[in-house]
Amino acid sequence: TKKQVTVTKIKIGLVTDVGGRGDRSFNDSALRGLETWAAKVKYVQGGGYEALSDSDFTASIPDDLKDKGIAALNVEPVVLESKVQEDYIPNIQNLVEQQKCDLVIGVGFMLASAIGESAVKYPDTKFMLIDSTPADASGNSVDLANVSSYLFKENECGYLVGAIAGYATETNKVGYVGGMEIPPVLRYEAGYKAGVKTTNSKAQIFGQYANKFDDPALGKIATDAQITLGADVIFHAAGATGNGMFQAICEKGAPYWGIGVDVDMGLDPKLCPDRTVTSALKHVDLATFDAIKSVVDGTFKGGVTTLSLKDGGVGYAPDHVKDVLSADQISKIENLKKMIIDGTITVPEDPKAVDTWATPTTF
Amino acid sequence: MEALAVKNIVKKFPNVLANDNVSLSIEKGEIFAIVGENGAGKSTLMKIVYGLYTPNSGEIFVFGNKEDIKNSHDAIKLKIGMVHQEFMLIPRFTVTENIVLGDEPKKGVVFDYKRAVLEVKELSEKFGLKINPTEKVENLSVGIQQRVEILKILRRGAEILILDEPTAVLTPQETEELFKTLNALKQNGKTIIFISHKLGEVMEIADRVAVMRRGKVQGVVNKPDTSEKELAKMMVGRDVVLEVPQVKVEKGKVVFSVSGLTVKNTRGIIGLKNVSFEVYSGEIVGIAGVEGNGQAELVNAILGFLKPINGKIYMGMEEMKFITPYNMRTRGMSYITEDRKRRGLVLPFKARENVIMGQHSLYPFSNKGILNNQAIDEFVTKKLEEFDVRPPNGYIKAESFSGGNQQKIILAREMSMKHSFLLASQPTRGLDVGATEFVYKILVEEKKKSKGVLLISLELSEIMGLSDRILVLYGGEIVGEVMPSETTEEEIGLMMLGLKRKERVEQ
Amino acid sequence: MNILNQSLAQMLDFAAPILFAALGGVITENGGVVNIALDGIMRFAAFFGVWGASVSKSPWVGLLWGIGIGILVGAFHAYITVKWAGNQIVSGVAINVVAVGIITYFLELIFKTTGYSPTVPYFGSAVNRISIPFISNIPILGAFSNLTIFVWLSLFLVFGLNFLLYRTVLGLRIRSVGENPIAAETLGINVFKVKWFSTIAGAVLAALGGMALSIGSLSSFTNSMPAGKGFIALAAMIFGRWTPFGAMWASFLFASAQVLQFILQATAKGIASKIPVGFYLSLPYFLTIGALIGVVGKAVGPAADGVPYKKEG
Amino acid sequence: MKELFYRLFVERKEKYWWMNLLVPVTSIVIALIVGAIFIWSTGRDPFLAYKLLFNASGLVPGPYWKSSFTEMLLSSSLFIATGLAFAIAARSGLFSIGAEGQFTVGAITAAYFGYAKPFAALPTIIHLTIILLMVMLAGGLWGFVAGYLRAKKGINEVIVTIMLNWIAFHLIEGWLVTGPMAADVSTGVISGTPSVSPTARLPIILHNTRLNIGILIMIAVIIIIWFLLYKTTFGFEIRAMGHTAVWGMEASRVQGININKRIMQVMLISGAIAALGGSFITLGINFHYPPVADSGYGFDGIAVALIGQNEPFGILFSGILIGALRTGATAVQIAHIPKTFPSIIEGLIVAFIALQELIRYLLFKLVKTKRTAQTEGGLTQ
Ligand SMILES: Nc1ncnc2c1ncn2[C@@H]1O[C@H](COP(=O)(O)OP(=O)(O)OP(=O)(O)O)[C@@H](O)[C@H]1O
Ligand SMILES: Nc1ncnc2c1ncn2[C@@H]1O[C@H](COP(=O)(O)OP(=O)(O)OP(=O)(O)O)[C@@H](O)[C@H]1O
Ligand SMILES: [Mg+2]
Ligand SMILES: [Mg+2]
Repeated sequence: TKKQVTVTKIKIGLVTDVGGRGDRSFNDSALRGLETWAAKVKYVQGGGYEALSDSDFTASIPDDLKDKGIAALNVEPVVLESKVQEDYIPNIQNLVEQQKCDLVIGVGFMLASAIGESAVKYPDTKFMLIDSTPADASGNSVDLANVSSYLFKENECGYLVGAIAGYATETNKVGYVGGMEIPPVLRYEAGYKAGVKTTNSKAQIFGQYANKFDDPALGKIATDAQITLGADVIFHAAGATGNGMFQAICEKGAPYWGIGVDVDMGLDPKLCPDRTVTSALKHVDLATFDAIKSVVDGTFKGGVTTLSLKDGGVGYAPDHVKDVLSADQISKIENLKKMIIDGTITVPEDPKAVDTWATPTTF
Repeated sequence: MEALAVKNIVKKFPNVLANDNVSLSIEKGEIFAIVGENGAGKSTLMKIVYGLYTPNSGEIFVFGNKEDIKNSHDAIKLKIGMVHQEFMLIPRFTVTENIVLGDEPKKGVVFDYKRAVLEVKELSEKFGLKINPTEKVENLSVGIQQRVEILKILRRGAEILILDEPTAVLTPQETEELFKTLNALKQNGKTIIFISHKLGEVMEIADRVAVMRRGKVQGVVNKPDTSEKELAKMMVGRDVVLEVPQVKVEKGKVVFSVSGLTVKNTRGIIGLKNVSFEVYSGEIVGIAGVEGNGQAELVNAILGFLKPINGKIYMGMEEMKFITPYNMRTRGMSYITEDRKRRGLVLPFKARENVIMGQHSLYPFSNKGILNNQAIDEFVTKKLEEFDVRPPNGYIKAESFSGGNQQKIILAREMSMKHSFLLASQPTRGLDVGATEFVYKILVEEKKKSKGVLLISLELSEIMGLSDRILVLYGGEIVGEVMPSETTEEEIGLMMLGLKRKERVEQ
Repeated sequence: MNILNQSLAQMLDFAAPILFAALGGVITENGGVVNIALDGIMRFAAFFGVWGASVSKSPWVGLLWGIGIGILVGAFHAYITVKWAGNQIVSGVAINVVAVGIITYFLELIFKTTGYSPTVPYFGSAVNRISIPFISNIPILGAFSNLTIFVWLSLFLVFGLNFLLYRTVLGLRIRSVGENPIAAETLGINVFKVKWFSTIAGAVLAALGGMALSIGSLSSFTNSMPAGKGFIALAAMIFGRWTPFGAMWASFLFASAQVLQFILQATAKGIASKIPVGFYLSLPYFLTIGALIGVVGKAVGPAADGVPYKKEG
Repeated sequence: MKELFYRLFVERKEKYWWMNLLVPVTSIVIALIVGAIFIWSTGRDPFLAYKLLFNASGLVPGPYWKSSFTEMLLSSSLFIATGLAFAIAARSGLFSIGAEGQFTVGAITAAYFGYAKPFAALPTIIHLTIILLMVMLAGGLWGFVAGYLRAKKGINEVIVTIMLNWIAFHLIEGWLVTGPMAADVSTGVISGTPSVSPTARLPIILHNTRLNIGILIMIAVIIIIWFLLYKTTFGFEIRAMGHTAVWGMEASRVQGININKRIMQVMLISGAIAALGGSFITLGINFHYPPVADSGYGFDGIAVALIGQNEPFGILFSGILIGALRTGATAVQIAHIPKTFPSIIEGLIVAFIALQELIRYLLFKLVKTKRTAQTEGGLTQ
């Protein structure tokens, strides 16, 4: 009977971007959506999967997603990591032709063209693309019936953590460490700066790019440099380079605070939970799960889904906010959140636009 | 008593049988010479005794005991010392460091340099070999380097001293000094094995002489029972005449000249001071001098490796502004180098490639930058035969030829290049009598063809025999200009040591 | 603590991995064996250090594991290049390439990820730091008031290695082998033994460099480690003319440029803030080339560096 | 062809010519065996791993052979480019680690001339020709800087090429790609530079695959380099320089070779070839320069060159071998083996190439008695 079960299982393929498994950021987040939630399995030593216990399953769902109906879907995951850009297309090809997957997920905007091209080549396969819409040969966005794209409003969650940082800083100096100047990271930066400006107009913002997503040593000296210059709250959107930020914060301890990105880094004991004031959340896991669910339910539709504060697709983590901000300040943050949801505030997407952006005065 | 004996030593290299059943016996307290052509197997035999090579078969006895010498460490323990044909020195180390290396005075793990310097000082006084213990070896002349080599083995208390061509780079005076030392060592009961191509020296210093040829011992003779001529014949298998027939050629126009040349060497010291001379077509100008008195600076300035701080160099009448070997050669210079392995040849290249190097971009060897192999092969075959290179196979790598044949490849190349001026820097260094004879013949040929030759040599007899005019270098200056017919070796010797000056002779 | 002291301390922290590896290069290459495997060795040790620390919960055990793998990889390099007189560059490239593959494999095998290891106890935590509070406010000296033992070790090793190379018998022999192995051999020195030693010792130093990253300054291994720092170290070694102090100054130059770059980037105002980050980030590399052109010029290594030593016949 | 045959079989006949082929082959076989033992010792199935690897590598025919074979050639052409770039410098006695930077410079140049307006309207042949020329010029200049500093200032090319790699990386990804050359996100969705125009794409040579003329161009380059090395005076001179590099190329200089000029020329050629490879990735695979392109082809090129013994045709084979390993790499993940496993094999092959004295010795031991093996095959210690 066991064999029969595997045969009837829907196969879900996933291609990571070059960051790969274990990036503690959106690749991992997408994998949680697929492996932990949809398939309810755990990746184990020696490769392969073993079943996940119910308690682990429940524990894996963050508080703000408890009401999103996450439950196991009886699917079989096939994950291919990419070592370089050039692997994307062969990986997708492998998943479609050899593994015969029903849905192929491309994690990251870097797969935009690869998914775009493959979706045309394999019209009978369904695709999901995270962080971007599919692109045609000349890089323009195309609408394909078999591709479902998920975008996130990083500027909105960036804005809220920026607002928190504006309150949290005692030196009136805050920092920001970016990986590379690419759209999602720039959206974070724009939101963050706008947020800081809103709650603390006097605050000086130090911004730095390491030009690498994978060198924590650089993240560490970048952070150290900002601390040296007086910053006491620092946000990163730099992948593993940002791990170096938490390292630096942890070594210095109080009064310095770090702000995590993409996932709730305040829950990650391997980083610096004690000094993580909040995290800008981007629920790639939820998007992945939803897409898989639509395939399982037969409701899959092509098109673009933009996840924002409104639908809980982005947000900020409570972590230590209560310990740092006053109740009044917290309610102001919540107010700002509401104002974004109801459209009173439009957060800029481009860091260059922040200088001329009119900060809300009443909230 | 027998100090050293080798019995039935066989040593094969991939291409040659270097030692073919060699047996020799050397008495304690004698100076035993080994002579033989280049590649006869002398060095190989000595390296076997010193543990650097492992023989394919054969036995070694030291002071009567059969010994298994696996490495130099074993040899040193058996009180065997060796001065190698190619100096085994570390140029960047000081004299002291070179001498004590491997047996250093120490305090714990720390190298006790002060004591080492003292020890070396004592040692040099004891054996009368003057050196400055704290000088870097790269700053020493070859003669002094030789002393360092000898002190090295004396310090280890060697009883059997092997000297492989120790005089190849020495001046007559230095050679005399060395011989005094060797005789003194002999009086002290040390055994000395002496290898040389200079049969005169062998006849002067040795008690017995072994002649090797093609890996075999041709015979061992007592000095009183033999002569230079006979030794040469045993070695080469025919009579050798080293005397150069004096040919007189009409002097033509100036083919090469330098004026007021002043050159700093790589150490930043002025090595050549205000030197001026001309070379006319049809003459050989000899430069005599003790090594380290400006020869290297002169050669390197002519090649453009050292930029003169003053003075001019002319090819013919043309002043050379940008001096590079390429520019000099295109204006008609050929060059025989003293260092064939490092300068003269591209060792991993085949003989054919070495022969055409420098002309490789000329017709017929290449056409619009593309090599013409057929033309090259035809030319090379002809040249290898003409210059008697053995084996006359252009497809063998240069590194696989013996020293003498390597030199012939260089000659074949340099002579076949279109040139009016030949710069010959120690062209017979390390060559056996046969090869030396050949080089002399070529130089005289050059003169007959109305080329101008600048011959730099440390070998006074060579300079005296070949030159039409002799310039003596001392301390970077030309301290004398003489005609060989109007001078003596003694006179030149005095000038070489800076004890006498002689004005330029006006023609 | 003032900005200068903090920046200096950061500079020392950032320089340490490079300095260790450069010192490793110095000793290996003084023994006549070219070591372009520094990057690979750092990667091996960075991982094994973390693994050891993770298994034992002690950074000290991690240190031992890292040194252990350094010895093994060094022995591998020596086996190829010394025992079999193999091409040293080829061997070094082999180690670098294997390191990329095998460490990712291990990462997946042991920590079930291909990105980052879990965090482990490390030498940067307060208990493992050497704190000298009373100097903390003195300019420059204050930079030394709260460094990790790795940083101190890297500084001590500069002196130590200098002593070893230029004051001890072993050092004399190492250098002699790098300059002219045949001469050393004729003096009864066991060239092979010396080369084995210097190659392995160099690998151990490079291993310390790898660990200075993973358990010295950070507390985990990431798959991209050491992100090219081994090659920077190689450059620092050449820049420093194959001497311990030279390597130190070169590493410091590079690390200072890196710290300066971040400070400039963070504080850029007006026109300067319009300068693209790429220019700031490439500053250290431009400075290095500039220094080579301006001050240092031609560097000459040990005479027999890279020449395989075979005992013939 | 006659010449190739001659080089392989006649000229190399130094007693045991077959050794020159047998040694690399044995290295590969031993590396595969050691790799298998390694996989097995970590509790995975080596047979499955190799089955997946080779099926996906394009080296052995199988169900999806057409696509894997063409993918393999596609990636091989990149490795051949960086391998050749290293090799030609190595043959002239230069140790260039700069292919990595030159490769990215080529990729970004191709992107620029691929999308920039005045060019994008040209017909394919003209457009591509212009792009490739500009690519080689840019990469050549990148290499030339190292050559210039070495020739004129005597500065070690190893340091300079390492530094230039980083400078290329930071200037491209920290400035060009995110600044003046960044794609307009409001009209398109790709990040990095805009896509190149269709006229800038390398023509496909096999329908329904990605295989383009890149591999043909690379084979042509191999032939050109071989010709250059062995048939021209230029090649003659740079080989002489390579052989005399340990002594500061003294013999070459004395024989009248203008080594400074040659060093600059060689570095220029080396950079141009590496850049050509970089352009293939833009013009034939990604069609734009992505925001993150930490590819590593330059460093792998060193391994490719070394496996190919720095011989142009050797690099053809080693490039295909490494290309195949890479193409098969992602497939091994199906057997839950990390995608970098093939790098282990690659490294082991290089290691055994370095150990060729040992392999020669062992091979001789197989066919001969021990004594001759020692004197003829290897060395004794
Ligand atoms: N390491 C080696 N490998 C291969 N062949 C060698 C090696 N050393 C010497 N030979 C060969 O052995 C033969 C003997 O060389 P050896 O150096 O002993 O001659 P030699 O008598 O010392 O000559 P010379 O007078 O020029 O010093 C030569 O033919 C030489 O080519
Ligand atoms: N590893 C080797 N393989 C092949 N031939 C070699 C090797 N080592 C040395 N030879 C050759 O052996 C010969 C003898 O070596 P050696 O160094 O004694 O030169 P030589 O013939 O004595 O010349 P010279 O007069 O310059 O000393 C040379 O032709 C040299 O090139
Ligand atoms: Mg000899
Ligand atoms: Mg000899």
